[in-house]
Formats: sequence, structure tokens, C-alpha cells
Amino acid sequence: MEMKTDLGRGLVLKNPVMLASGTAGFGMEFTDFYSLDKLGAIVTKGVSMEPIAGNPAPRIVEASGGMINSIGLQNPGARVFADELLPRIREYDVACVVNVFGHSDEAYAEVVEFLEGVEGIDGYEVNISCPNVKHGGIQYGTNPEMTRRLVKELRCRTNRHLMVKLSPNVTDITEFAAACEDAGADSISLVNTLLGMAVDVKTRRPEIARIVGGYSGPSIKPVALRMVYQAVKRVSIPVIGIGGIQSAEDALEFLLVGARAVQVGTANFYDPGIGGRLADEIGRWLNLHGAGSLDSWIGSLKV
Amino acid sequence: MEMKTDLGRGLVLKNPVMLASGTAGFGMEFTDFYSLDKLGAIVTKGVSMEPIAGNPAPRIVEASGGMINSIGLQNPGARVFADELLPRIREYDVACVVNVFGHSDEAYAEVVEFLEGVEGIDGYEVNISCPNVKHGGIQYGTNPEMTRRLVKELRCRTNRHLMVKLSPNVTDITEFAAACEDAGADSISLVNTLLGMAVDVKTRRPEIARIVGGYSGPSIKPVALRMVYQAVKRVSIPVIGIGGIQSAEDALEFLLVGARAVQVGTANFYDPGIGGRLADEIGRWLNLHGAGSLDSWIGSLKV
Amino acid sequence: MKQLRLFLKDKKTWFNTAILEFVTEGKEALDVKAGMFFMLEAGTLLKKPISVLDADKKSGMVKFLVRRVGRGTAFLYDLKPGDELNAVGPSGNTFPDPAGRPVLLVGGGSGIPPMFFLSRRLPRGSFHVVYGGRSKSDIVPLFGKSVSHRIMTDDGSLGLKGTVVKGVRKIMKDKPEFKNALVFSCGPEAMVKALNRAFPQMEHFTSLERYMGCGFGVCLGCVVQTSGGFRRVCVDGPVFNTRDLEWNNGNEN
Amino acid sequence: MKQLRLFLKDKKTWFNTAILEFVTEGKEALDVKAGMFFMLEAGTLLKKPISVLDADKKSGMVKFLVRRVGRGTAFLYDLKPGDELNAVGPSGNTFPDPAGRPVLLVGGGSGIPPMFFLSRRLPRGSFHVVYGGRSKSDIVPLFGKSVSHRIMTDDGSLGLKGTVVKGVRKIMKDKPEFKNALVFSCGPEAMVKALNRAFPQMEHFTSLERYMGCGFGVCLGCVVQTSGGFRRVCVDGPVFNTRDLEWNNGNEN
Ligand SMILES: Cc1cc2nc3c(=O)[nH]c(=O)nc-3n(C[C@H](O)[C@H](O)[C@H](O)COP(=O)(O)OP(=O)(O)OC[C@H]3O[C@@H](n4cnc5c(N)ncnc54)[C@H](O)[C@@H]3O)c2cc1C
Ligand SMILES: Cc1cc2nc3c(=O)[nH]c(=O)nc-3n(C[C@H](O)[C@H](O)[C@H](O)COP(=O)(O)OP(=O)(O)OC[C@H]3O[C@@H](n4cnc5c(N)ncnc54)[C@H](O)[C@@H]3O)c2cc1C
Ligand SMILES: Cc1cc2nc3c(=O)[nH]c(=O)nc-3n(C[C@H](O)[C@H](O)[C@H](O)COP(=O)(O)O)c2cc1C
Ligand SMILES: Cc1cc2nc3c(=O)[nH]c(=O)nc-3n(C[C@H](O)[C@H](O)[C@H](O)COP(=O)(O)O)c2cc1C
Ligand code: FES
Ligand code: FES
Repeated sequence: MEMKTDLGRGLVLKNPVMLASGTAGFGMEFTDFYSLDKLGAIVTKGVSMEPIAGNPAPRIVEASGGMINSIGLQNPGARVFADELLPRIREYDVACVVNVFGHSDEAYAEVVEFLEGVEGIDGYEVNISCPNVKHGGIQYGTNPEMTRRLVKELRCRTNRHLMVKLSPNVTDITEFAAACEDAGADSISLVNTLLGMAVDVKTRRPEIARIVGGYSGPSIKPVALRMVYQAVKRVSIPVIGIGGIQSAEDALEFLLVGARAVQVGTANFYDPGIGGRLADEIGRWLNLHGAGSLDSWIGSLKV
Repeated sequence: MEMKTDLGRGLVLKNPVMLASGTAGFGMEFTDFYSLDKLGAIVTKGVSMEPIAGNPAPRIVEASGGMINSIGLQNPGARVFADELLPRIREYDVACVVNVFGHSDEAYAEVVEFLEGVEGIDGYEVNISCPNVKHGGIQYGTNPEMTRRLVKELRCRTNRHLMVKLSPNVTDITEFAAACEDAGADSISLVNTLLGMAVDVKTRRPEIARIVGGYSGPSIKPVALRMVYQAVKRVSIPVIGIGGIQSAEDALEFLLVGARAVQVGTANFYDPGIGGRLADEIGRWLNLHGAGSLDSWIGSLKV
Repeated sequence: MKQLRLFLKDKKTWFNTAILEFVTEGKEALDVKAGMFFMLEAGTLLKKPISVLDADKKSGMVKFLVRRVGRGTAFLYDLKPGDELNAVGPSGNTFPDPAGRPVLLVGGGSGIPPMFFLSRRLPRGSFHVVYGGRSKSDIVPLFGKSVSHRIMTDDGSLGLKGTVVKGVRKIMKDKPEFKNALVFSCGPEAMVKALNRAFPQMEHFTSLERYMGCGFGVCLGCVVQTSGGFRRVCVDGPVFNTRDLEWNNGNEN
Repeated sequence: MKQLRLFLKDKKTWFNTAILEFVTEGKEALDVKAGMFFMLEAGTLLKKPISVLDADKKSGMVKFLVRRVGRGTAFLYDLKPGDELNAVGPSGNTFPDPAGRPVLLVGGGSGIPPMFFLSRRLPRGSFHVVYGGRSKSDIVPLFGKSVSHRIMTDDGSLGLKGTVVKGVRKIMKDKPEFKNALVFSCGPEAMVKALNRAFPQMEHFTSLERYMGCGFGVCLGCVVQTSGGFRRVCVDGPVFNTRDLEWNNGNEN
């Protein structure tokens, strides 16, 4: 089964399986479980120019069939990434998409400009949707004008693939999808986490220190699938589906509604081998059910 | 344990447990399981002036620890409600809140005006958040100006308790909470369903005829809890918490973050007796954990 | 309608189908008729509607036949004697009283339970069962020799080769008293429609299946379009006169 | 680190605590040291971190001690011999080599497994165990007579009445060679802090517990604030020199 998928501007993945940002570190934790060669792409943890220490603990909790996190974009900064982390990813035959983050247009521009000078990067995923930082992040992701402006700024700084990652915490996802397309993004990925909260009735306290965090995992899949479907109908750039994927069937659902690739997030935590199996499982399923090719499956929902 | 809760403008419930609109019909289906006297209030299925036939089937499906529905506000119309259904609810000692719906300001006004002439109604819940109809409903729920205008229109038509039910499918729930308060609502209830979607990879079809529907049940609780928390911080009118409640602990979580009452929705389907047990269970839990009273529990989250 | 607790006493399996025999202390809930069903806890959020295969109020016994088709039915299929289950029911209406008219009981696959139930209640000689499936593995050996029944399989691996329509034709030919019989059916919609097309003159009641949210009338999820508008399969049915049914589910196409 | 499958061979319970003995074919994963743990499937979305109580690579045996405190641990407590489980591990670092120095092994409640593990590996006479709990039901009878151990309970229902701090004091008084011992501990944070306060001069390593998302370093959920910034308890720990720990979790208060 031909599993290649073309996300535009030269970013062609050998299969549609990506690891989602923040759930895969910089890849190395998975090499005990499988070779990263198995993946279509890995999206790195969000990288900012300067290191970020992240939020106080507790940072995570399981809730209602999903989990809530407020990691707060802890990362070692772009220099350490370029010098120490990227070279190790490059030992594998896997596309490396760098998730980038800043607190302002300038900060986003700075990290992209720096990374432009670094070889071996296959594209950027612009995180405009992190709910766990006070500035930047979700401010962009909930304001279509800021989104458009930022994407334009970054577009004129790179010829690499520019993917924009959207927040689901908005009234109309298609507005943001369209803004990204207009501003020159090559693709959009969605969804990031839903804003959620959990409390402990025994201690009367919020379960995570920052009170509100990002809700992810199987429970958010119906919302994610709906938004991907809506975005696919609105824009003609490729859409990458994210949200609650933990099996080949889940991935096939996103592809069916029109996603050209998928990202696996939370499932990496409780099933660390999933990234190594998923592409094969998708291929087998398509074969078994007589789907001619991945391409003909994508977007073939009968409505 | 004193379980009374005052929602304002004379709507005082003997306990904080309400059945959510659309998950309780007009109450009679539950009388085999418990006496409606056990409840603080019942919110009726959405009532429009004229009968509505509802959406084509399939209308529901289980998905990811919740369910998706697109019933489409099927209801027998306000006259049948007033003549045949309300009198049967009135045989019980339970507050009756009528969930009202229309396709336009005028249609909302019409049904409220008609119901003003009907005795035995304890309040209205204005459904501005139904995702399953083409016009009205969610259009209001995703536009704060329309919300404000509609609430004003209804406010000047009734002295009964006016509760407004908010949609979670918005970027900023507090905008809507504030618009309702400004426009004279006595309370707000949230959340209605999240927009969601499910597909069947075997048939390649959407699981429900209308493709997209309302996602409810335990999976949405973290999102609902977060929105209730945000709304409580923003407005001073009572907030009623809804979303995924299936146990006393769940209800206590919403009360802890500041809800003055709760509504049980989807859980009524798979645990029809829940409405008859919940108030007792909440009371017992509060006693056991040394909470002095329901009132002192409400909003006592330590942040 | 009650919430009750069932204890699995005995289980038999036949390929993908299990027959589950429960006992319950909620005996008053066992006053059931053919077509009625319980909502059974099934490891899913929503309970699953399963028809009563047989019940005995005195002993507190209730039997179900479950065919494994998805997550919930797999959970039920995998139960072990000693396991407990929450249930809600009984729900639903039943078939009309034949009032002496002969009846053809037509069951397809996992639609056989109401037909089996009827076969245990109707006077011998007044009915004939037609039980169809794709192959032998679909046909659970439920009926003793003394019950007139004809088995039909698509592949001929058991009984006669052919559909239930062919089976009905054959019975009408062999036993002319069934020419003017009532038809009671339960099975895949394609089967029910085929019966209707083949025997438009016959009065035909069928027990429908719909995805159910609650099973007791409150969610409006299980509707079927009828000449009188949407009806809830769980409490207005599951048995309908096929004359009244509009099969398009309310969809425009 | 591996994904492996465990088969429950034997289970013993002591009040709310179970000792689970598994066998696995993934024997190479059993090359473990005290403090290391596995992430165990527990009926929840996320797996749960549980320390190795004992392991034998040759026979493929691995034992855990699980105290029932919530949904996941209740699932593990309720397992029955014959049940299978997915696991990921082993994860984590271990305690430093005492290099001949005497060691006090201080375990509180369900924090005893790493201490038990060490007691099986360290030379007799070089260590003394202090095992504390609120009452008898917290103290699982793990240690034979031949292992020097002192039991402390808050209510005096077993061993000496008092906390582990009192126990440590008593040992130092009775056996002066432990005056300058290393302290290795695992248990509630309050206990670890009390030890630190009481014996500020002693070198003290503790195995921390944190809510874990992945258990193999990738989610950054399990961090603890140290003098060198946030560290991941799952792979940079769980064993830390208490000197390096900042207990405020990075919170401002
Ligand atoms: C009134 C009523 C009575 C019923 N009585 C019985 C009974 O006595 N015995 C019994 O075995 N079943 C019976 N059913 C059907 C049974 O309820 C469904 O098979 C069950 O709900 C499927 O749930 P699931 O979680 O296993 O599958 P789901 O996960 O809901 O569905 C899995 C897959 O199976 C398909 N599917 C769903 N239902 C059927 C079906 N009936 N046949 C074939 N494929 C299906 C779905 O489209 C899906 O692709 C009855 C249904 C109704 C409405
Ligand atoms: C490295 C490491 C090793 C561990 N080793 C063991 C072990 O060998 N044996 C063992 O029994 N446990 C061990 N734990 C603790 C164990 O992982 C937790 O008890 C478990 O994750 C709780 O999950 P749950 O689903 O049962 O409870 P949850 O639903 O997550 O929590 C239920 C309630 O218990 C509270 N709680 C959580 N953890 C604890 C705790 N440790 N003590 C008391 N209350 C708690 C929570 O705040 C909550 O109120 C270890 C933890 C770590 C990080
Ligand atoms: C612990 C954690 C950390 C995350 N960090 C990032 C991040 O740094 N950048 C980003 O764009 N998304 C981040 N995400 C969001 C995920 O990439 C993904 O969009 C989201 O979790 C939904 O997918 P899932 O349901 O499969 O987890 C994070 C998610 C989790 C759970
Ligand atoms: C089948 C179904 C029908 C519903 N109909 C209505 C309705 O008519 N009016 C309304 O305001 N909300 C309606 N709702 C929304 C519920 O009242 C509730 O807000 C939502 O389901 C979230 O709560 P839950 O998670 O407890 O179900 C409906 C929900 C379901 C599942
Ligand atoms: S299943 Fe809920 S109304 Fe029929
Ligand atoms: S638990 Fe995920 S990094 Fe430690």
C-alpha cells in the first residue's frame, strides 16, 4: 500500500503518522520502543529562542477519559535544540518538524530566523494555541487577525514548510483555518488541547497548580474530528488531524474526513510503542477493506 | 443538611439537583424510577410555539466516553405542553423550568408570551445554544450581541425567573455570561453540548444523519467545569453547572467551583434513577466530610 | 420499568452468539411479552437494548440471545457465570393478539428472540417459524422438533438454501392455511422490506431495531418515520405495523 | 525500557495492600535496581507507577506491593491470579552505592518497596530498616527475623509507638555505628521532610513520588524543583539527594 502523503512545499511524508508536539520530547525516549524510521514525521516539543522552565507542579492529571496538562512549554531553547537534540533526530530517516513558540511576533520571528540557519529541519509547526502560558500562544490562536499577521511575518522569513497549529477553543475554527491559508501557511494542524479543569473534592483544590490546563486524549476526539471536517471543507491547503488518536481506526477516521496526515499525542504516554505500529496498521486496514490507496481514502467520507 | 439553594427572583430549589433539558422529556418517564419530589427542579425538553418534528435518524451515537445527538428540538409545541404535559408535572412538588426555543427574537418572545398566560411555571431556561437546528439556537449562543438583545426582549416580557443556557462552543464564555447578566438574566446555566462528530470507517459514513451533533456526557466534564469556574468569577448572578455529571462527586465539583445548582443530562439515559438519589448522596457526602452546609460548600475552592 | 440487577447463571455459545440465562430478585420486572427488551449494561456508556428470549416471573429467570457485533455485545458475550449486570426494563410494546389467525413468525439472525418467545406462548399449530441466516453459524439451535420451523440459509449450510422469503413461499404452498396468515417478523431491515415487497397483501408486524440512547422514551434518539410522524422505537414500538412505516428515517433522499 | 506483558501468578493481601507476584517473558526488562519502577496498566487511561518490590531475571518473576488509594490502585488490588497486564519499564535511577557506609533504610507505608529491595541486596549488618505507618494495617509483614528492622506506628498497634524519626533516633542510640549512616528513604513527603529536619547533618537520599503521565521522561509532567531547576522524577529520579530538593514544586507560595 502506498502510504506517502504530500503536505506541500516539499514536505512529503513516507506515511501519515506524526508524533504530536509535547508528547514526544525530541524523539529519543521512543527509540527503546521502535526505530523513528517507522514514523512519517516527528514534531518536536515547542521550542522558543530562550529556555523556558515551565509551570509549577502538579502539572498533569487524568480526567474523564483524557488528561489535563499545564507543562507551560518547558524547553531548553533553540540553541540547545540545534546543537544537541536535532543531530540525534537526524540519525533517523524521519521528517523533523519543529514546533516553534514565542511570546510576541518578534519572538516567533527570532526563533524561526535562528532555525533558518540550522540544517536538517523539514518544516515548522507554529504553536499559536498553547493554553498554558500567560502571553503569546493562545492569544494568537483565538484572534484571527493576530494569527494572520503572525503567519505573514513568518512566511516571509522561510521557504520551509510552514504548518500552523490551531486551538479548538474558538467559536469558529474555519475563520482561523482561512486566515492561515490567506497568510501563506502551507498546512494547518488541529487540534491543540481544549481548555479544561479538574478539582479534588477531598482537598477542595484544583488538581493542577495552574488551575486550568489543556485537555487531551480520547475524550476530545469527537470535537477534534468535527473541527478537522469543518476546516477541510473551508481551505484547500492540507489539514493534519490531531486529537485522541489511539488506534488505526481513530487515525482512519481523521483521514476519512479529509486530513492528509495525523498526529498522535497523549496515546504516546500510555502506549509508547504506538508510533512504531500505526502506519503498518493503517496500511493493513486499508488493504483488508479494499481501499485502493491512502490517497483515495483521504476525504472519501460519504455525506 | 440544609440543601436549599436560591437561584434568585423567587426560584428557590429544595435541593440543587435539576434534570437537564432534553434528557428528561417532561418528567413522566422517570416516575417509574423515583418520585419527582426528590428533585430540586426539572427543566423540560425545549419547547417552541409550534411543534417541531426534529431531525432525521440516526440521531444519536455513543462516542469516546460520551454521546453525540442531533435530535433537533423535537417537541409537541407550547400548547400541548401547557394543556397536557405541565399539569402532570404539577402533580409533584418540584420546580418546573421550561426550556424555550425559537428561530428568531420574535419566535422566542412568542413562546414566552404564551407561557406567561400559563400557571405553574417556575421559570424559563432560554436555549440559545442548540447546535442541532439550522436557524436560531446556536447563532444566538455564539454572538454576544444577539444574546444580549434576546435576553432584553425576554426580560421585559416576564417577571418569572429567567435563566439563559450558554453554549460551550465559544472562544470566551465570560463574554456571554456578562451579556446575560447585563441584559437582566436571573441566572445562567452551562454548558450545552460541544459540537462533535463521529464517523464509521466501515461504511465511510457519518454516524448521525446531520453529520455534526452535540457531544455530551462524562467526557465533556473538564471543559464544562472550566467554563463554570470562569463564569462564576465573571458574573454575580447564580450559575448552574451542567456537563457530564453522573455522581455526587461530579455534582460536588461543580458546586465547589461556584455553581449554585447542577443539571444532570446524559446520565439520566444510562442511570435513570440518578435524579432520585443525587440530592441525598450530595447531602450525605457533605455531612461525612464535615462541610457545614451546602451554602458554605458552594464556591469554596481553594486556589 | 425498573432498574434491576441480573446475575448470570448460565451461558451457552453458538459461534458468535451467546445465550445468557440470568436470575434476578426484581421478579416483578419479568412480566414481559414478545418484543419487549431490557437495556443491559455492556461496558459502554449507554446500555444496550436486548430482546427477551424467554422469562419466568416465578423463578426470576430471564434469558437473552446476544450476537457479538461490536463493543457492547462483545462485553455481554464475554460474561462469565457469576457476573452481575445492571439492567433497565422491560420496555416496549408487543405484537397484536392473532385472535385465532395463523401466524408466520419470521426471524433473521439475532432477530429470532421475539419469535422464539412467541413460539413458546402461541398455541401449537397456529404458527410456523421461519428462521433465516447467512449460514449455519447464524442459526442458533433453539427450536425443538415439536415446533414447526423452517430454517433458511443463504449458503445452504443448514436447512434450505435461500432467504426467508423463499421459506415463507414454501410454507404457504405446503400449508395453505398460512396463505392468509399474519406475518410477525424481526431481523435485518433488508429482510423485512423483502418480505413486504414479496407479500404486499399480508398483514405484517415487525419488531424494529434502532440505536438507542435510553430505551425508555426520554431521549428521542430511536425514532422511526411513520405515516403519523416520528415514533420512538423503544416505547411506541419496537413492534410496528409495516404498513405505517416510512423507511427513509426522515432523510430527504 | 520495554513494553511487556505480565501474568499474575500469585497475590497476597494485607488490609488495603496487595503483594502481586507476576511472571513475564520479557525477562531482559527485569534487570532492575532499588527505586526503579514499572508503569502498570490499571484500568485508567494513564498507567500507574509502581516500584519493584523484588525481581528475578532468571525466572522472570517480578513483585509489586500496591496500596489501594484510588481507581488505578484499586484495579491492581482487585486483580486475580491468571490476569494479564501491560507494563512499561523499568524506569528510574537508583540509590548510590553506600561503598561500605552503614545505611538506614526508612520506609513509610507504601514507600517500603525500594527499602525491601535494598534489604535483599545489601550485606547483612550494613543496614537497618525503619518501617513506619499509622497503624498495624499499614505495616505489611515483609521482613523476616534475620533482617534488622524496627517497626513504628503512630498508634502503637505494632512495633514502637511513634514516627520513623523516633525510630531512627533509637537505632542511633542503640547502635552507634549508625550515627554517621547514610539515610535512604521512601514514603510520604511529610515523613521525608521530618527526617531532614531532625537529622540535618546526615546524607539523605529519597525516592520521590509524583503523579506521572508517561513514566519514561517524555511528558514533563512529573517534575520536582531542585537547585538545578525542574527535574523529571521518572527518569532523573525517583531517587534524589534531599540536599538538592526544593519542596515548593515551583509554586510561588
Ligand atoms: C429493541 C431491540 C432489541 C434488540 N434485541 C437484540 C437481541 O435480542 N440480541 C442481539 O444480539 N441484538 C439485539 N439488538 C441489537 C443490539 O442492541 C445491537 O447489536 C447492539 O446495540 C450493538 O451494540 P455494540 O456496542 O455491540 O455495537 P456498536 O459498537 O454499537 O456497533 C458495532 C457495529 O455493529 C453494527 N451494528 C449495530 N447493531 C447491529 C445489528 N443489530 N446487527 C448487525 N450489526 C449491527 C454497527 O453499525 C457497527 O458497525 C436489539 C436492538 C433493539 C433496538
Ligand atoms: C516512582 C513511584 C513509585 C511508586 N511506587 C508505589 C508502590 O510500590 N506501591 C504503591 O502502592 N504505590 C506506589 N506509588 C504510588 C502510586 O503510583 C499511586 O498511589 C497511584 O498512582 C495512585 O493512582 P490511583 O489511580 O489509585 O489514585 P488516584 O485516583 O490517582 O488518586 C486517588 C487519591 O489518592 C491520592 N493519592 C495519590 N497518590 C497517593 C499516594 N501515593 N498515597 C496516598 N494517596 C495518594 C490522590 O491525591 C487522590 O486523592 C509510586 C509512585 C511513584 C511516582
Ligand atoms: C503533556 C502535553 C504537552 C503538550 N505540549 C505541546 C507543545 O509544546 N506544543 C504544542 O503545539 N502542543 C502541545 N501539546 C498538544 C498536543 O500536541 C496535541 O495537540 C493535543 O494533546 C491533542 O492531541 P491528543 O489528544 O492526541 O493528545 C501537548 C499536549 C500534552 C498532553
Ligand atoms: C439527547 C439530548 C437532547 C438535548 N436536548 C436539549 C434541549 O432540548 N434543550 C437544551 O437546552 N439542551 C438540550 N440538551 C443538552 C443538555 O441539556 C445538556 O446541556 C448537555 O447534554 C450537557 O450535559 P450532560 O453532559 O450531563 O448531558 C440535550 C442533550 C442531549 C444529550
Ligand atoms: S431510546 Fe431514548 S427515546 Fe427511545
Ligand atoms: S512521567 Fe512523563 S516525564 Fe516523567
